[in-house]
Amino acid sequence: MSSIIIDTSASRGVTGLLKFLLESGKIDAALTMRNDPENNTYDFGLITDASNLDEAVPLIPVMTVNAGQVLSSISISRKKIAAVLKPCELRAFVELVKREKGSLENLLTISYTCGGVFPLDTVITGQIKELLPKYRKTILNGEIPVNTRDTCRACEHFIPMNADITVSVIGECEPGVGCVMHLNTERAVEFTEGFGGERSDRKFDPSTLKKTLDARLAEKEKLFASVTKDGPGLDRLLDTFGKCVGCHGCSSVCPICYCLLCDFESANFDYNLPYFEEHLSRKGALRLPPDTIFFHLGRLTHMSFSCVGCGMCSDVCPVDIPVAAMFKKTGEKTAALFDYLPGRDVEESIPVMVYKEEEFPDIG
Amino acid sequence: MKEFEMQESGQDRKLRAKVGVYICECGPNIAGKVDLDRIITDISELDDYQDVELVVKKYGFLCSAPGKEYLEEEINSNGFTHLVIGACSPRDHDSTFMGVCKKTDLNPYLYRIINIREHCSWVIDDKEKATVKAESYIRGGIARVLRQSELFEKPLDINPDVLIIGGGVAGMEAALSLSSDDRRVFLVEKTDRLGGVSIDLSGILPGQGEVIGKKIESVLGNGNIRVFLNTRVENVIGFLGNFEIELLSEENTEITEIMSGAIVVAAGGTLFDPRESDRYSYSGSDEVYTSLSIEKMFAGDDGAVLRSGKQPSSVALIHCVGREEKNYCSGICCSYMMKLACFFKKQSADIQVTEFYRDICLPKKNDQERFSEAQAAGVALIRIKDISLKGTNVSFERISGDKDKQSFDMVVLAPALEPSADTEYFADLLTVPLDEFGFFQEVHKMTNPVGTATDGVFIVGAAHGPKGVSDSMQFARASAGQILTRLIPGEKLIPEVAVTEISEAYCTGCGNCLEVCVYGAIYSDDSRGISVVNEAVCRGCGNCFGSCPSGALRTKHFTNTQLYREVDEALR
Amino acid sequence: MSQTGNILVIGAGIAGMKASLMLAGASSKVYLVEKLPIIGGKVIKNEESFPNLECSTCMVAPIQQDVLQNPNIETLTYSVVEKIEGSAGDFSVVIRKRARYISLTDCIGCGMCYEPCPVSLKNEWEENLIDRKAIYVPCSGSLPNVPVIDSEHCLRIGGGEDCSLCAEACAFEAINLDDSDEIIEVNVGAVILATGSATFDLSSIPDLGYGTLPGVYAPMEFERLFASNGPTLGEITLRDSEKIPESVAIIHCVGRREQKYCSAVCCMYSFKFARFLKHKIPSVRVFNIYSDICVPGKSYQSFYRSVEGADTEMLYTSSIGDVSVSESGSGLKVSYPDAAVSPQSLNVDMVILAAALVADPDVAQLAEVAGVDLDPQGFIKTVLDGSGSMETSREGVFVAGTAEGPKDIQNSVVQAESAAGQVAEIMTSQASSS
Amino acid sequence: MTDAQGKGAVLPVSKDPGDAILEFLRLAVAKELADAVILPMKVPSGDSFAWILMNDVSLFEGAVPIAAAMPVQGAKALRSLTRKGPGNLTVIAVMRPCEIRAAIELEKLGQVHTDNLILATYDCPGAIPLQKYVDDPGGSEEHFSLMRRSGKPDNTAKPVCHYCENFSMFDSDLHFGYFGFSEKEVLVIPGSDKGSELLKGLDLDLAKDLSDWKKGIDSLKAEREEARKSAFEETGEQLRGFSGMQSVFASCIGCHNCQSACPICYCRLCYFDSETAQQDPDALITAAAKRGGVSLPEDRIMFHVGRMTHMSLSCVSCGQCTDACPVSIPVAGVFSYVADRTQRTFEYEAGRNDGDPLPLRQFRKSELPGIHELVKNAESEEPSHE
Repeated sequence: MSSIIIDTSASRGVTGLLKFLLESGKIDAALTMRNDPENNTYDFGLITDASNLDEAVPLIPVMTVNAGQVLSSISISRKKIAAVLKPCELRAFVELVKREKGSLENLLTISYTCGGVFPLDTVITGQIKELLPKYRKTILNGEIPVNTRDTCRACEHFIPMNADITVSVIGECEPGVGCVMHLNTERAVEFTEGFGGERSDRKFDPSTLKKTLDARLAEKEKLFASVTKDGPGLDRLLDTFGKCVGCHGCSSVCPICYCLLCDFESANFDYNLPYFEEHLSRKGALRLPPDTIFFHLGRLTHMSFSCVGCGMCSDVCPVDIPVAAMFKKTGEKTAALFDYLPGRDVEESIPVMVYKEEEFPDIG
Repeated sequence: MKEFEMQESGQDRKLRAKVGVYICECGPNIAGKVDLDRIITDISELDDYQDVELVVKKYGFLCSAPGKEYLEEEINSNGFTHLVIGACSPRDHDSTFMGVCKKTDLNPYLYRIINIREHCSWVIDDKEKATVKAESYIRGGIARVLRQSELFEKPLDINPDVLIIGGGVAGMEAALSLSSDDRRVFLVEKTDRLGGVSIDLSGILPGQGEVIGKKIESVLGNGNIRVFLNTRVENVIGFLGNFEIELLSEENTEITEIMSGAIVVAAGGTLFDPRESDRYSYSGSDEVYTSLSIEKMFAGDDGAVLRSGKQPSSVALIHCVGREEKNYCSGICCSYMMKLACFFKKQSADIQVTEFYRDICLPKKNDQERFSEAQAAGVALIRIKDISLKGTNVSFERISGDKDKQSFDMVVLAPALEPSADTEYFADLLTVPLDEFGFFQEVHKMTNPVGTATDGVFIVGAAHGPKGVSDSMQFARASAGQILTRLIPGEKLIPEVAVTEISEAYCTGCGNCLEVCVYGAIYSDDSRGISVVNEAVCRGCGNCFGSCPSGALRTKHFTNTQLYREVDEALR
Repeated sequence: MSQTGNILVIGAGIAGMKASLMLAGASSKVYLVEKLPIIGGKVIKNEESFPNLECSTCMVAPIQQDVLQNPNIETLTYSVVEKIEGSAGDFSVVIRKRARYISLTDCIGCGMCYEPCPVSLKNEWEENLIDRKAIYVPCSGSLPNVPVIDSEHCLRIGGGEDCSLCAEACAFEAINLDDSDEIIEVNVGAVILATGSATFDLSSIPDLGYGTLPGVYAPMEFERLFASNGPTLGEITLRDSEKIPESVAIIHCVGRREQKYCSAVCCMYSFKFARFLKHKIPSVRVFNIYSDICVPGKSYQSFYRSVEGADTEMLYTSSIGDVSVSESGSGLKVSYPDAAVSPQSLNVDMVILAAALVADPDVAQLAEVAGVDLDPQGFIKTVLDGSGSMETSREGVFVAGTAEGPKDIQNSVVQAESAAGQVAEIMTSQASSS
Repeated sequence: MTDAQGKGAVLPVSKDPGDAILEFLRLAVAKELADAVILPMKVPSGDSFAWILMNDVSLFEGAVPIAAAMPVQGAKALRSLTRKGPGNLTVIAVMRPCEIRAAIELEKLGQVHTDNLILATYDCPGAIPLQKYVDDPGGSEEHFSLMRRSGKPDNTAKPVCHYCENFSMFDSDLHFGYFGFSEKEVLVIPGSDKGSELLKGLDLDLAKDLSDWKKGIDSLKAEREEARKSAFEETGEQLRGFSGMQSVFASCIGCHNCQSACPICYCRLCYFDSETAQQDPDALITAAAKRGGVSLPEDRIMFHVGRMTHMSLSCVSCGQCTDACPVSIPVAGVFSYVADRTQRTFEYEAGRNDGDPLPLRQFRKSELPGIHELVKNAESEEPSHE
């Protein structure tokens, strides 16, 4: 497949493309991150008027919400939308599509080789202003920027899977090179028709990507080690999740947790007093509200194999539990059992939703 | 609210929807002010809906006989899944077109009338503007109708029998007018005899004594009336057509269970206690009497005499006792005080009888005679501004402002009529609200004075408000009228269809809805810790729906989704 | 249902409509006969009804709609009953359906036909406070919203001239100028008379100046003055339709002495008027001249108290019968004896006479047709007076509402419900016996 | 609140008031005057607390009756225990006044049944924000013990605590008072018959006069009320007009943590998470087209306004919402400010146990003038936005 090179920064290039798509009427709306300089905050904008794209910052390394979650609520429509997503957001969205919670049908997905995002508090504290310039340099050299989310630092899937257009950022976003857009699909070609820039068959620069990958894999090992403490077991779980306040923030920001009403908030988990009395008489003490750990175990079983490690959960946890790391780790283990990779392919069916004869030969 | 959505997009929505949109020209009324042809092309070209086919047409007068036939024919031949009518106010013809739908396979709740006459053509002169508005309304209607769901009337078997609470004149009158071979009446009286207060009232009507006596006989003699004396109503559950009642008899303390289709409350009233006001120095022991005790005396053989047994030589009759305290005029006292005055005069012409009154209130067309009789009999009538008693010494201020004193052998007070003691008990038992005066609150002061918020429960006699014997009987017959014309043996009742339902999954049982429901249609299921709607009682008013913070409630045919989508569409 | 399931209700006021709806609900076929071209009765003349000043239209319009749309009710407007023969359970009734000249089915009430009509007459329904054409609806919002032609005054029908302007103006060919009276014969099992009452003939007391002094008003006139769909669109002005009254005297108990009874509603509507006046003309001074206040029932006195002092000054007279109204300059002078029986007077711009409710002049003729007795006051007599039974001296014929005597809306409805109940009773017993 | 005789019983203190309270509870359970207690306990990782329901006296050792932080609002613990009914256990719960007040609100909403609960409060110096405590438990504890002695929240305490005037005895069954005392003794003050019964059962006679203690409390109250005034003035400024509201909540990411941490937000599914609150995609894009673009997720401000209308009448200003906010929005400050006004409008005080029904469940004519007042004031304060 071909690619387009525009003589501008990657970010400007993408904004330009969105402008073009809106003005040429190829899309009805564009989904991209925006910056509100007045309050120094970021949000997602569903933009229909090209002139409003000026405050767009499509490639900003910030994730206020996982775009997959945002898209799912608007993508089931016959309106044409172009969305700029981070690789993990796109993967999350694909997982949602598999669950009928979204549709790729009228969507043009634009993603990019992602250097990872900064935690929310760097935005709140304004610290991000200093961090951003450094950030660009570091990812240019395929290194890992400081202060990014730990799961980002440990993320080896920073090259988008099944995006229509991939903007090359890692390794080649310096103005000299310009903005490189790889057109991966027919749709991409068709949509970019009439859009300026020089066509070429330029491929990714493998060296920097490789360098990044190695760095990330190393980080991942460290991360996983850090959350394992000394061996598994319930005590370790208690150590980690013991201080959970049960706000369920992790599930409400999780793109995969799409349930309107989480089972753990449903009537199934309202207990009659005899339940408590019985436990009390057996154990002499019990925690209120109950099921603090159970909630996380339950969530693990419900979604871990679809976890894309975006790190939103850790970011919103009021007591700094390394939720993301735990889930990413568990997720990879469970997914591996089925040789499954969340968000790799829409056609790939979700493990626990199908039964294959050849699964677990040893069981039979 | 997924589960709701699924219901709302019931079976038929799964198939391809075919929406008929019929616009009534209403002659020049709509066609003259709105460009219907443009609307028809615009709407037909709407491509907002996947899997929805739109058929858009106009017609001269849809409400006319041929119009209705045309519509029926169109619905059948096209096999519409939904129908939108652009015409006049639902007040005019909603039921007309619902009627048309009922003749076809189209569920009437999958139709919607959009008012483009009163809202558009009649109020907007600019044709362009009117057209745009009408079109947006119709688009909204389509968006909404697509989210409406089939509703079905569930006819209920009814029990024609009637429970009557209170064995006074009102209760007995109701019992007699209601009882028949196919309608039994259960008459429950808490005391040991029928007749209530009326027994003590001598000749309010000529020959009243006998009248009451006869009534009691005919009640007791009536095979279709079952009388429970010394019995109180312990518990009531149910609704119009199907009430389950527990009666507790004082003798054998066991519960009798009965069923009835309606309940008539004739709990009666009682007299204002003059002790509540210091003005009348009433003790009940000296020569100051209430009108009721005097009525009793006259009913007896030796007439109205002093405690000594002697004839009073002078009697003061004092009106409006408690009127100010209660802030209502009982409407009967003037009349019976005139009567008592005449009785005293009859008893002996020498008795000086003086009436102290504020206003003469004789609201019945024949009451005036009483007044003339009293005057003729030489009763002194003194109009006063203010009055107070020390024993039988009356000091008063005349309307002219002059102050004056007189003393009498005997003083008779006319206390206001007030609700009987157990009114609150029944209000609570039957979930009928009380009004500011403590009487039962009627559904509507003017158009439905005997009905209550709990359909099937009727209030008559002094339980409704201060009343004399004849008005009590009148109200009793009115309740009978409602029951006889609504609870017809063998026929079924069709309860409200667009009722509220509560999502078991989302309800947390906070009870907001329960508080705001005036019909007592919601109860709380403590075992599950949620609120539940009794669909047979619910009238679909939607109060509860508004009171629920988590949107666990939903009033059928008026769901948020339906309303929002209509507005969304109309506004875009 | 069997033939005897049919019922005749005469008078489509609140009582007649209520009774009809109840019996229709009990699946009887009801013939509702109304002499006026519209239904609704007196209540719809009031903008608001006491005691809670509820909007009368909002209260009655739904009932009117129900009546007109109820398949079991055949509403015969502009019609009179001419014969009621036979006996309970089997009356044969002759109804004259007067020519309306406009088709109830084709007309949609657009009103295009009034304009061209060259005839101008006083609108009786509006108490002659405004003009109407020969083709007209009594007031806007009339139901059925279909005009009628006053055949007597119509140039063509009454005058034989060649005028068909209205018919030409009608887009729906709803007007048939050759329409004629229709005689309808129906068979019914029972009859309910709900023909209502009239107000006392004020001109019979010359001292009060009604008819001679333009500033003196009858209660219904004032109701229409206040009504937003009335002749002045709710603006309270004197007959010159310019001057806004600065002071108003309401004289109670007019006709009580003559009629020898208290109508029990006049005090309440007088207070309502006071409230109306203050509401529309904040600066106005209102005086209620009374000798007795009659506010029976639980909800009336509290309204009286809320008006007393706030909306009106209460002037007591020792003899209400001796109050008189005379001209004084541009206004009126009301003279009355006060508590000390010394003569007093006050000058006002407007006087409203709280007239008694009296038997409808047409009731005597109706009584003849229906074969029922009247009471001394001229109202239709019930046999078991005071028992709540609405049965008249003729078996199977019942009465309800103010046709039986003066009363308020509540009691009219209660009587209607009683009558309906008694009819339903005999209907079912006949149904089961037959 | 029935400390009619103005007297309380005295508990000796060995280390700190907490131990005295623990000893008291041990006795109560031993004497079978209560079946169990609910107390905060350190979590295994030692950097937070959890509510523990316990009847095994030997476990009391590890409990911390007066905890420095409030990770889970106590009312939520009581709700999970008694939502389905009072049950048979008599349980003593020792909690902060704001937690008990929330519990009382929840009882009015059928979410808590206090029939068999004995609700005990203590003089609350304020709480350390959760985040701070987790980051530095040791330091926080030092700060807290100072606060406990002085009775005054220091700069580490939650902002709302600085101006909370309901920090001492409110409508609880039992209150432990110790402010303004040498750390030698703790007062036990009965607040209801339940409380008095318990003290009788423990043969504690109400010997100590409360006036000294009360004086101390009142002077602290005065200070807090001052702080409240100035804090509200500030918040009022920030909230001026819609733009004010907008900038305060600008960084909201719509995680709804504030709502799930809120003890009063008892809904299973928040209306704003429900399907009905979600816009139809087509409608959303059309709406966007009108304005050239919309911010997603939608209704982020609407959510807060909606939550206010739903719960501000019951808000007890416990500050949990702020603690749970991942983007440090001063949610509690705003809600406390609004709650103060709405509750005054209905002459209602959240957490009062005087049988006053929730304002929105009843209608009093007298309410309306109040509302007019409020509107008038609001108008006079608000510059018009034309």
